[in-house]
Amino acid sequence: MNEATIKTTIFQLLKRIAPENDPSTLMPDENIREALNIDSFDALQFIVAISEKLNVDIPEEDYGKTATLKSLMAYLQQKIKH
Amino acid sequence: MISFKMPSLGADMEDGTLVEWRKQPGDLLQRGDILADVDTQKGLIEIEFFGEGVLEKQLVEEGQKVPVGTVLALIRPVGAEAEQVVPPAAAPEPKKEAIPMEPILQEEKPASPPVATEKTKRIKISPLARKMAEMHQMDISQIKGTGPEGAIVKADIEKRLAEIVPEKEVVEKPREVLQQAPVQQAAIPESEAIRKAVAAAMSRSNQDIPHYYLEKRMDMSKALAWLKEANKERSVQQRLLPVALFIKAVAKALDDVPDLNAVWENGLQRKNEINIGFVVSLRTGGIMVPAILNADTLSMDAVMACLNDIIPRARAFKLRSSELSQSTFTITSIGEGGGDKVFGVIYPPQVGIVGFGEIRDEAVVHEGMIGIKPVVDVTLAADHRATDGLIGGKFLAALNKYLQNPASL
Amino acid sequence: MITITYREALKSAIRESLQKDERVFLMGEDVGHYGGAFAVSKGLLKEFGPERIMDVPLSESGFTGAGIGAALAGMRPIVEIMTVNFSLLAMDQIFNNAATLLHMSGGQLNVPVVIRMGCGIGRQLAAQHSHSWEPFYAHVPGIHVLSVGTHEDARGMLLSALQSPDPVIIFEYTSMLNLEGEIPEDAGAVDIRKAKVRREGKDLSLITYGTGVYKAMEAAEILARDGMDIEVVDLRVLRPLDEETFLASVAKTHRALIVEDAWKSVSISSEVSSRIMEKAFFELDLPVERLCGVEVSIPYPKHLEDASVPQVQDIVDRVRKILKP
Amino acid sequence: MKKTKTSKRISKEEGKRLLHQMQLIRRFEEKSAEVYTETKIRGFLHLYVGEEAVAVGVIQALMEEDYILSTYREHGHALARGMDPGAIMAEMYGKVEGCAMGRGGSMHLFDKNIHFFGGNAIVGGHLPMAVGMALASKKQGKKNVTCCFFGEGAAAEGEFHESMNLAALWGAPVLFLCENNLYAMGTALKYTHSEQQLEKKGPTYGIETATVNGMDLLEVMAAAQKAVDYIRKTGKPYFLVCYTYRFRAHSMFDAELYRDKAEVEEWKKQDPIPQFKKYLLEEQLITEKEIASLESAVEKEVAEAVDFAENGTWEPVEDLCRFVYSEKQEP
Repeated sequence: MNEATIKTTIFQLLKRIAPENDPSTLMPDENIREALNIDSFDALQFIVAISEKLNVDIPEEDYGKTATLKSLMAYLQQKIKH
Repeated sequence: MISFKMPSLGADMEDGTLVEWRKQPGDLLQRGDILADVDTQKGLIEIEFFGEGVLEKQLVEEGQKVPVGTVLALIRPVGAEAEQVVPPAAAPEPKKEAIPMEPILQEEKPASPPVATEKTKRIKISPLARKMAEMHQMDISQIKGTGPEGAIVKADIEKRLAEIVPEKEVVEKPREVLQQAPVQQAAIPESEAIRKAVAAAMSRSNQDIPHYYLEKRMDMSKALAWLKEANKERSVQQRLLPVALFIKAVAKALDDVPDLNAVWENGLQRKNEINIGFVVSLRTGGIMVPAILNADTLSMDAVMACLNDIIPRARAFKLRSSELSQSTFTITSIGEGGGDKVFGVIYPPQVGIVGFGEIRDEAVVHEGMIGIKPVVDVTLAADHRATDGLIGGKFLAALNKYLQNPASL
Repeated sequence: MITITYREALKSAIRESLQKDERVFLMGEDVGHYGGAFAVSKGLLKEFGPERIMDVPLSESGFTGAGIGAALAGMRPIVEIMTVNFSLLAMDQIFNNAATLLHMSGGQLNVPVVIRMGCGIGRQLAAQHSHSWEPFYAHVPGIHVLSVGTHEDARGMLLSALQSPDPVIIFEYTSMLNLEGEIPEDAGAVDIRKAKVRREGKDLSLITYGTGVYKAMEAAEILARDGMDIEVVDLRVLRPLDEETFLASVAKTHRALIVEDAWKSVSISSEVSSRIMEKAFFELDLPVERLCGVEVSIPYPKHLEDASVPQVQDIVDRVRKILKP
Repeated sequence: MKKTKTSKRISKEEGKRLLHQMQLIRRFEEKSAEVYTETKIRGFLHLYVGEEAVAVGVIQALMEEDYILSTYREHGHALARGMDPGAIMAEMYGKVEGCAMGRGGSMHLFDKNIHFFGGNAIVGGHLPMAVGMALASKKQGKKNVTCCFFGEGAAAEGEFHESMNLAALWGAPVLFLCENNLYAMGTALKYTHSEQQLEKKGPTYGIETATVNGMDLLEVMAAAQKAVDYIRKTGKPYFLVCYTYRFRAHSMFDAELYRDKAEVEEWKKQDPIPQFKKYLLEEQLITEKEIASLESAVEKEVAEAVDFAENGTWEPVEDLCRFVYSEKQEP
């Protein structure tokens, strides 16, 4: 799975949660939840969706690594490789 | 043998009186011969024969009035032998054949007059308001109308709904409108309707309910540690959020202090079930407050499952009205980045609302030492008509007890 | 956008039609040498000649029937009946011939005639020259009945009507002839099947046509200052009535006020109200109300004439009464 | 039948054809009356018996591209124009196979293909249309004539006068063909017209006018030919008044209180069909045997028309609202 596909998937899922925002305007280092106004419940839903869609396990202690687009991408790419 | 009948000379001719026979039995008849004179509404008309033959027998006497279609005479076609004449039965033939182009629209039989069943005084209510009331199973006799002639209108239903439970009407109405309207069209945006409903309920709450407020900072270190452990065992789909803990803890605390699990309607009325209304804020603005029924009896996982079910549905406006109408107490949780404390406004006719601020690390004094601990500021807003600060304090103490002992939940 | 009077818009449509299609010709009383009773066709005789701008004698039944006959035989006549008041003399032709021939002939004969009529109230012309006969015409299947309530429609309705294979009656409002309005530079044919929401709102639907449209728009402006959000529906097509548009509006606002100059009894508003009852009853939060012509022959004195048909202030007052009793 | 100066010599073939047409109209109408009394035909039924020479005589002078508009007593015109008797009978039965799909009935026969534009049942209502159709021909540079049949009753309508004026004013090629059968429904000419010589009305509009004995086929033919020739040559309208008589009642339900039987009998002596037969026999243009075979052929044709109608189909009620507006948008 390449970077572009992962990114597209992330954007699709973010769009579902925060339909009024355009995730493609996110800066790489921006905090996703702050930028898109996502609460803890939706954040969990997002993690659930990501893990289901990309078939990766994201333990609770790794939630911190999913905060920005850049870190999330890196985290997922590394996860998928393994 | 040819049956010569009383002819139909128009749809408005029903019968005719045979005034005079112009031909007698045995007479040879030719096409166009006048057989008889018949009196009609329009006057005397000569009745013509369109065939050829011999008049065998006259069946109707002069002066007799007969319907159209009645056989007047029998005529033997040219060439046929004379035969014994058997006159047809006296009854005239049917007036006319069934013609398919006869009335397409059949006259409806008058319906029997409606039987008066309602003995009670008729309640005037607009069709829209009636539809809304039926949808929400509301008793319209309890609603005061403010429309023309005291009729109940949409605004009255909305006001009443806000009294029972906020936003109730917005849940199903937009879909109803789409289904019933003759064409697809934009209904009132849900968010706008919700805004109105929230406004109505909150205004009324602030006007009618004398609130008192209590606040208590609670240590979350044990609760979070417990959650962390619990989530390790759980798949990502089943993980718990702190709010599930709060809900469960509040439900248990209400069980301990039942005066807050109540409504104020002509006095305090305790509720048997503990149904926690949970404030879900909508991205487009406004809030929805679906209920988690019998939260005190649910496991933590069940509470979380319930949240996973109702929050997305609330945000998609797909709640059932029953889910909005049954809560007995309300929780609002401001979540991360929202604020340290939140002071709720009570949803009438409930008598209390508890607010959880953001969980954050604070310096706290513990056994004479200053340490950093995760804490949450919890507030209670309660109806002073129903309870006093003493009851409120008991509730917060009970809540804290449960949060410090999460395993007991 | 360009600014144009209602009269100029009508005229430009006639001119364009004559230019585009050689089957088109204009016939009517005083359309040629006089320049049109209301100067709508002024100058066209010089431009197109007497074959295409035909002055006709005062014989409404005769020349309207001739227009119908010419349409039957392949022409695209625009028949101008100077005012709707005289159209009563041509009703036999319109109702018994134009409206029935297609049906009576089992679909064989088309009558693509366009009949324009000046109409409306408000110029102190008294009882015989102030009729609102839209309801008469709208009663009859087989004809299209259009009401020109805006500049956009003054420009576009005729062009569309000439494309119709069936007879079209167009009501033009003489009191609006000098009104200026804005239309796009490339304004042309318009949809003559649908009503149009001229202003969006959510508190009440003002349903109207003809001169009622600008009056309703003005009223809505005034009411907006008081926080009342009024939707204005221009019916435009009085036959076949486009009910979808106004039913959708009522489903949105839950309240309706129908405004027209015609007498209230057996009118367009009767029909619209009835359709709302039949098809949007459960959307109603208040009874449908109507503001129509007072049931009297239209009098000559200005103050009485004004009082006999709905004015902007009447609409404003009625809406206030409905929304803020 | 007298041979007049204007009547031309006709051929055997033409003689037979004309007799056949008149005989067909006569028998078709009698049959219609018969099936009417059996309720197969309903509504109003106006029969043309007695007036056959007018329809046949006038229409034989017209060309294919000419337009014809007629009244509610139009079966004769439709048959003379060549409309299929079966399609007419089926129309009167109200069947889909009718010339107007059964939507019109007896009073509204239409066939665009033979330029037969009704079947118009409002007295005088079709005259302005006829003027308009002729006006269109003029504008289009066509040379065709619009022939408009109407009764003397229509001449009292305003639309008659408006149409005469407009046609003269515009120079529209219309043949105003008045069938003066002396009764507007049940009211005699003398009670309806201040000037009973209707032919005097034409010249006041500057319209070329003539009268003719409508019971005499050859005279009608000659007069009609003269009229049509004039119109084609000048492009102007023409007013031809045919004096004729209907032998049967106005419509089926009519006690004929308004006229004497003796008067009817008197007119029957001028019955155009026996007159024309006599003429053909005298001129040796036909034999008795040929007449008999012609009559039996007509008999068969009429019977076939009835069969055709009987076997026709009813339009499904679901189609009720067809033809209110065009199904295709472009005409």
